[in-house]
Amino acid sequence: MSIRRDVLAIAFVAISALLPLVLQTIGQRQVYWLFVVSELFIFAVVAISLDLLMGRSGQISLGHSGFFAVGAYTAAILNEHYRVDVVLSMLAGGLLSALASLIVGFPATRLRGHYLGIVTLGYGIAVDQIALKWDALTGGDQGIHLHRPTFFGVPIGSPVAMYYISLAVLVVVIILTWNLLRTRIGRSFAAIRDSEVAAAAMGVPIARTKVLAFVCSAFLAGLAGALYAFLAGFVAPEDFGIDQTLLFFAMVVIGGMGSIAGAIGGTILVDGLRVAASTVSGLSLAILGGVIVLVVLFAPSGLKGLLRARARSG
Amino acid sequence: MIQYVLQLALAGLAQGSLYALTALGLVVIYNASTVVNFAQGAMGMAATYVAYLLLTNAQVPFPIALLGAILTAFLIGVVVQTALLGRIADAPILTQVVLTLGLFMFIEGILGIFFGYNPRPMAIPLGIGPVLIGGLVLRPQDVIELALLIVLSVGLATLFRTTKIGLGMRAITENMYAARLMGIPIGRVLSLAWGIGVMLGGVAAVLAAPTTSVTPNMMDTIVVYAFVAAILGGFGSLLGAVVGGLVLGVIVNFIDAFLAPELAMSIVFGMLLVILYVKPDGLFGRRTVEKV
Amino acid sequence: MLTVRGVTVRFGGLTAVNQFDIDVPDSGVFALVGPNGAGKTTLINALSRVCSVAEGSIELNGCDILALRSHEVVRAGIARSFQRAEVFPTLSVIENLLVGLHVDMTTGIEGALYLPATRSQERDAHARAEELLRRLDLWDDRDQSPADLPYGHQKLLDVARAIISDPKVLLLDEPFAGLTDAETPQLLKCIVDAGVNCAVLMIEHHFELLEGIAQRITVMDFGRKVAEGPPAQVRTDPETVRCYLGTSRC
Amino acid sequence: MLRLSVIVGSALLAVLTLNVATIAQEAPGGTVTGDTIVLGQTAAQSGPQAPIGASRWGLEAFIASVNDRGGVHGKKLRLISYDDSYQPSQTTALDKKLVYEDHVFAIVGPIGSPTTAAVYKMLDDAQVPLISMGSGSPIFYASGLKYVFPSWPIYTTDGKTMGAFVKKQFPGQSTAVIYQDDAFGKPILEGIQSELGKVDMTIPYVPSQVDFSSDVIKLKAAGIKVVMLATIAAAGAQVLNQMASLDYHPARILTASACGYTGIFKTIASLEGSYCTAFLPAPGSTDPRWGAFANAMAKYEPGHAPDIYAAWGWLAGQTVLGGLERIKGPITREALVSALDTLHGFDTIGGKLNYTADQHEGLCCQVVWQAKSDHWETAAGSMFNGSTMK
Repeated sequence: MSIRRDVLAIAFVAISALLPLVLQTIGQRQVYWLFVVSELFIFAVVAISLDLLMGRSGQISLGHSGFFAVGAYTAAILNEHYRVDVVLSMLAGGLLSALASLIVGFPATRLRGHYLGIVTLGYGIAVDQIALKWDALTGGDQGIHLHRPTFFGVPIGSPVAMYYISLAVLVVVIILTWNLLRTRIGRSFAAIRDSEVAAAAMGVPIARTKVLAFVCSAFLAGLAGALYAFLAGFVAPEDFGIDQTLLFFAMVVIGGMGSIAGAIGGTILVDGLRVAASTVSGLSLAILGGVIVLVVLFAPSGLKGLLRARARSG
Repeated sequence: MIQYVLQLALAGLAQGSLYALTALGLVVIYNASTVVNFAQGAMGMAATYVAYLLLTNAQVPFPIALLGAILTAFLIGVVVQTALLGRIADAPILTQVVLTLGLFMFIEGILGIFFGYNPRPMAIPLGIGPVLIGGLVLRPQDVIELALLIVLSVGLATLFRTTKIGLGMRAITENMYAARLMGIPIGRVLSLAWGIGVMLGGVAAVLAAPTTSVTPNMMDTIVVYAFVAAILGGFGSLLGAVVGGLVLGVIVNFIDAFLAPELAMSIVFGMLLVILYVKPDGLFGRRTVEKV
Repeated sequence: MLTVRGVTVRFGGLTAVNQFDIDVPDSGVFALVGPNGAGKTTLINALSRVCSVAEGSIELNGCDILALRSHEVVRAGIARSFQRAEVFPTLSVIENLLVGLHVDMTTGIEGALYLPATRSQERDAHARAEELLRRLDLWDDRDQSPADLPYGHQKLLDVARAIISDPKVLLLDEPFAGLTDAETPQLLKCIVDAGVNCAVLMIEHHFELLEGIAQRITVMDFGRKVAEGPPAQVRTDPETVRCYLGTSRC
Repeated sequence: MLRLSVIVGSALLAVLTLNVATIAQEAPGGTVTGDTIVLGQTAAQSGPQAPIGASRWGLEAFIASVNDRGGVHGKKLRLISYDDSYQPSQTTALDKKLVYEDHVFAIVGPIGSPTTAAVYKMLDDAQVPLISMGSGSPIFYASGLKYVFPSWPIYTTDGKTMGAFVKKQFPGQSTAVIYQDDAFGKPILEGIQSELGKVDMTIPYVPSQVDFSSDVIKLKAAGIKVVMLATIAAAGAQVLNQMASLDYHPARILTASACGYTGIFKTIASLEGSYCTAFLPAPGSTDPRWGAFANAMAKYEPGHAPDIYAAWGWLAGQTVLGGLERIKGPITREALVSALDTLHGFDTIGGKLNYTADQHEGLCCQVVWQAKSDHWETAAGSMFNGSTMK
């Protein structure tokens, strides 16, 4: 809407688009760094999906790793048995995840705050346990290896191709989410978050809108999960535990809820920190936890609030 | 068969008392500050390391080690409230919850760095072995767990009913603004609530240590069950948390024995989903009416 | 024509509205007055299906309102405002008004694609909202969060959000409470305008405000109707005087 | 918005075409040119699985001792070890870093079944040797994995050892298995069943289970006399402690992975008389192979206990050194793989390794230990060579 936002968006995309070239020029640095940044893009999609649910419709989810996992397993299983390509797998992953979200989405219409948080936490744990148990389909803890992904029949296994697909998916998701938020459904999400009574008085069906928010959010998270399966080339239950959910949660809150840019900023901060700390043997958990505490203490309304405060003072 | 079922139930009650104690702490904290403390298990675990060090290095008797852990846990609660959460009291509740998530990672990480992740043994030296009563094995630790649960929950109930500070705690739950006007020292009451809440988690962790051993992750599963117990009990009701914990302990044991131990947590959450669909405020919860 | 017959609302042992009858014609401004706790807001809540009704019937042009749920009432043509402004702080002022058009619009999640149909619908809705904002002198606030506005503007917005959907019946709960003297005339004019095409049923304490605009005033106390008639008549009604205008409380 | 989409689209398209020429990168570091051979490892140093990550210190000690003796082919060895917290996605990312950023020559002694499962195909495809992973999961022993060299006995062998021992020592007694319901526990259960024929009761669990009282009560109620535990260390300790507290004393046989840590005699007060399968010498034993390891640990890693987990790392070091020493000519990955393929009857701390170009088998043989006061002793007549027990 504003010029600043346009500039920010174009700068983000331009830098992202040029990154592979830069990495190529400074020496063969693509495989690892493109993997890490692709992963970040995919997590950003999850963060946006979680923000759609928490920041906009005001419903807590501590089970987003569960939605992510359903998408990832859908893609892996379709790829394993039917060699389905990336785009169809993502759609299938998103749809199945959306369908699965109804399990928690319906009770969610009757639950509030921490009740919902803990029920969704349980959902994430259950997806994990079932994936481990149902090994005929999921490979149990040995997971599923994906075959080289194809994009409408064209093989696209290279890190560069996966990187651009991840970037494209992120950009498309940003545009779709932004459109959704500035039209009728997006406004009704915010309305039920701000005041259920007033929203109902405006004709917004509370229960249906809450479920819809869950479904939309789960769709995006599932889509991200499916893409992640192709990126990592491997899907196993250990990757979808509580730790992962907490990271997603921290990304959204640290970024500042109710803002797409905030969700992306939070992802860059938290995931960047995770990547940086992952090579510091044994200290990563303490560093990550410590920084989250500090950020919350000094920027309680998130990065978004921090930037806004700076804009106001200067 | 009956004996078998009874034995399962008894062990379930003992384990359930750990869920109940942890849940009780969660509820006390929630009632005062409306924050769900995700670091509850980690804080209790940290206190358990104190008991462990006292027992193994200083070789003190168990009651003194337990007291050490209780004091540590209480202090952790007070410090976290005054030094951390108190500073962002105006931030949205979700932000405060994220702070406890960060603390959860931080505490586990720090203790992992200092003590490593090898399970450290901690037995409660009782000097008496299991007793056979009518074919049932009664373990002294079961008795202690249940006894401490009863003593602490009755003590808490008395505190809330009769003392001024306890009433203050209830008052700020009802209406923070009014409580301030009434001259209730909110900061002090909140600190006390956090102290007591974390202390209960600490007691649970010390009691869990003989079975789980002392590790930074010792409370991870127990705290998830404690969340379930608190929710079953209506998250807010002390009696609810106690009953929720005990019932859950028995249910989990029956699932382990008769259904599928490897899916226990999934089955528990499935049941929780059904229960909440029928009774959205838990078994003991009150529906709060929104005023227009 | 809104027809209310024998409506009774109970909260536990308390009867907030008791065997209440009222008819609201298709257009005009009608007022509900009465002391605090008389059951006025509860009646509005009953009409907008926020609270459940123990006995009685509510019909709008023969359509049974009691068969509807809270969010369906708007579609039937009943819109409302709130005593304490219930605005949506995370939406901008203009978006608040667009939520008021929720039932008039049809875009679903395909809004994410922003297809031409969505685009033209959004454009029309924005035009309607902008026109109303200009009329209420809220134009400068349009991109602000309502939380950042003075309370009077929030009240205006709350009322505007109910008006924008062109309801058949407009329920206003103390629309003037909290407004400054400068803000009052705009809203007054707006309500009178609305009263040309629809029925406005408003709760208001100030007789001076009502005398110019209200066709009829209904006085309520203890959940019952105490008096009813044109402003001049009600003003001199002994029951009204005793219960409401007089110095002593009933 | 349209404007933005157009810009974004064209930018993407432009750069995409620029990059289309980029072919899949070959893994760098395939030939050692400098004076250091860099090896990579992932091993959990945090989280519940961190105890087995102590493998790292055995590997570090081994490398330090090799370097003290002048290295191999005049080159020093260096280890880069990352903490993957036992999360496969972390292992994937960190192995990419090891291979493509740190340019390691080979991945040695990574810890864990699911973590290594995440990367073994990727490494095999990239032609980077993966040597002596801390896992006996059957997938790594499949033929056709040219670059994958497991050195542990396959988990089914572990189970067979238990089964054979029970058949010999406790014939005709009622038996039960508590097993972790995954790629670690299930092959062990299969091994037990293949030797024993029939098991009276099997109880699965997942690592998050904290209370095993119901399982123990169930075993006790059924009057089971021999309990085999295909569990990790924490679960094994809990089950044994529960048994003692419920006054239930069956014969107990743990799997190798559950009894490697130093503090086990304190953690499980009732350990006396329990058995444990093993493919390494008992800690503290007089076996000279153990002595060499323990001395190196004391010298180079004094802060870390010379336990079984550290010995896993030592085994990994011995395996990779065995390969490196046999390389003739330039030190390349292909040369290392060819050299490893010639390791027949190669002696390690855990016995003899046999690799051929067609089949990379791990160690063949196991024994059974028994807990005696504060240490393990090898039980008489428990040498198992994969098919018979002597």
